Amino acid sequence: MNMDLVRIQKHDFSVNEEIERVKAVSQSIGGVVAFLGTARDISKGEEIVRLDFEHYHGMAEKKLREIRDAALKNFNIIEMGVVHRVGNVDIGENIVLIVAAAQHRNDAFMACEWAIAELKRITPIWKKEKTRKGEVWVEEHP
Amino acid sequence: MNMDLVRIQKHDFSVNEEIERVKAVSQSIGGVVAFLGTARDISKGEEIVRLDFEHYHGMAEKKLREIRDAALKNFNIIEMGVVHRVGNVDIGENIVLIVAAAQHRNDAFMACEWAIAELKRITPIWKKEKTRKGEVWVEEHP
Amino acid sequence: MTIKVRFFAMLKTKAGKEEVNLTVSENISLAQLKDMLKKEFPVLAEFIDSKSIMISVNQEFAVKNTIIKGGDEVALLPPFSGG
Amino acid sequence: MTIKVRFFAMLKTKAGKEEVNLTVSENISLAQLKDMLKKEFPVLAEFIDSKSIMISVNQEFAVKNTIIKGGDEVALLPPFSGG
Repeated sequence: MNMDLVRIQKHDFSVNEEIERVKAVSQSIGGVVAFLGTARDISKGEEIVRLDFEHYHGMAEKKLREIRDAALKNFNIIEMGVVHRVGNVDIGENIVLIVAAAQHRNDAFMACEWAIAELKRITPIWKKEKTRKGEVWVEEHP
Repeated sequence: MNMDLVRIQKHDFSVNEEIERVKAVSQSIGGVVAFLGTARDISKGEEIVRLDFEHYHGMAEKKLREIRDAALKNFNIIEMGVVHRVGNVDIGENIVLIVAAAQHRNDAFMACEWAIAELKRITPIWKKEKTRKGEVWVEEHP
Repeated sequence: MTIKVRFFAMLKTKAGKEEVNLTVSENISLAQLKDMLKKEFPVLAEFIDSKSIMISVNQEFAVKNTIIKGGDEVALLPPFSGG
Repeated sequence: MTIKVRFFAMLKTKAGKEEVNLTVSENISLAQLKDMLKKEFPVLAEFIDSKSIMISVNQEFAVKNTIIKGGDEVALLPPFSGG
């Protein structure tokens, strides 16, 4: 269950399927909040052609599982799913999905917002932007 | 477009399709937040067998369109979709979906949270809960 | 003049009907309408007096000084529970 | 003792390699490791000194007093940009 609900994968995911996977856990779920990150065409004024994500295999998966565990512990939610894509992602395509399910919607909103912020903070995943001028790792000059 | 993005209907909806409808509006969308309300098995300690939603046809649709218009005006979002089911809804099934799409995730979260609260506040839709003891309109004694 | 009055959800159950055509005097206020409805539907009187019931005129929320005209569609709206 | 050092994203580009096996003295501290890496990879020195680079030991974030042991997997992590 845990392994299914938290994944890093090259291929696209279905929002419906991910939500159904989370909803299947309990009939007491009354509110589901999903955050879907998608590939934008513009970044800092530059036109983006494609994105390419790299991750630290093993550590990144562990951090996503830790985020789910902490969310289940610290928020009044019933279940959480996290999926992140790696490799090439075209403009308009899905990048990341976080699904938080709770009895009441406020808890689901809070957990989902926290989880995406935490994912960005602690998960070793890196984005390379391909523009017409070339490729650049985001935050190349920290 | 407006008519497609805001709907009241008897049949179920697909979260994927609703998100795709919203995403189709712009390639600048980077964050999509979806709130999905689902039918819980328990309400105030009572086991629920089924829900039945009634709406004021015409006025309810108008209020949902007003919510979308106000969200587009007051939040930094690119698009919003709102779908609400009426008629019989079984436990575990979808009731309502709000999809807010923005360049940045914070705006999408804020607009989505506001829209579902506003929907509950101003939209003439009523829920009847069917329990083993009988049927009861929610908030029958205001 | 004639207006149409609609009932929804538990008010429909209480009133025992979905809608009714009422003949009322010209251009009445919301307060006058409420008094009329209470006389016409005694079973709804306590709900009409309660603050949680809203009234719409032509599918828009009515306020204290809303004037009701001939042909208007009035509706009694119990507390919403959508979402 | 020998440790494995891995590079990711732009640090991999800068270092020109994905990983390297390094022979280091027994049970070195994170600070000592950083000094070694700066000598070994001068091109990475400014990044290793910058606060935005994190170092992991066996796939967990290392802190100041983390001790590195033989066989450990160390990684240099530039700022994350997932999500």
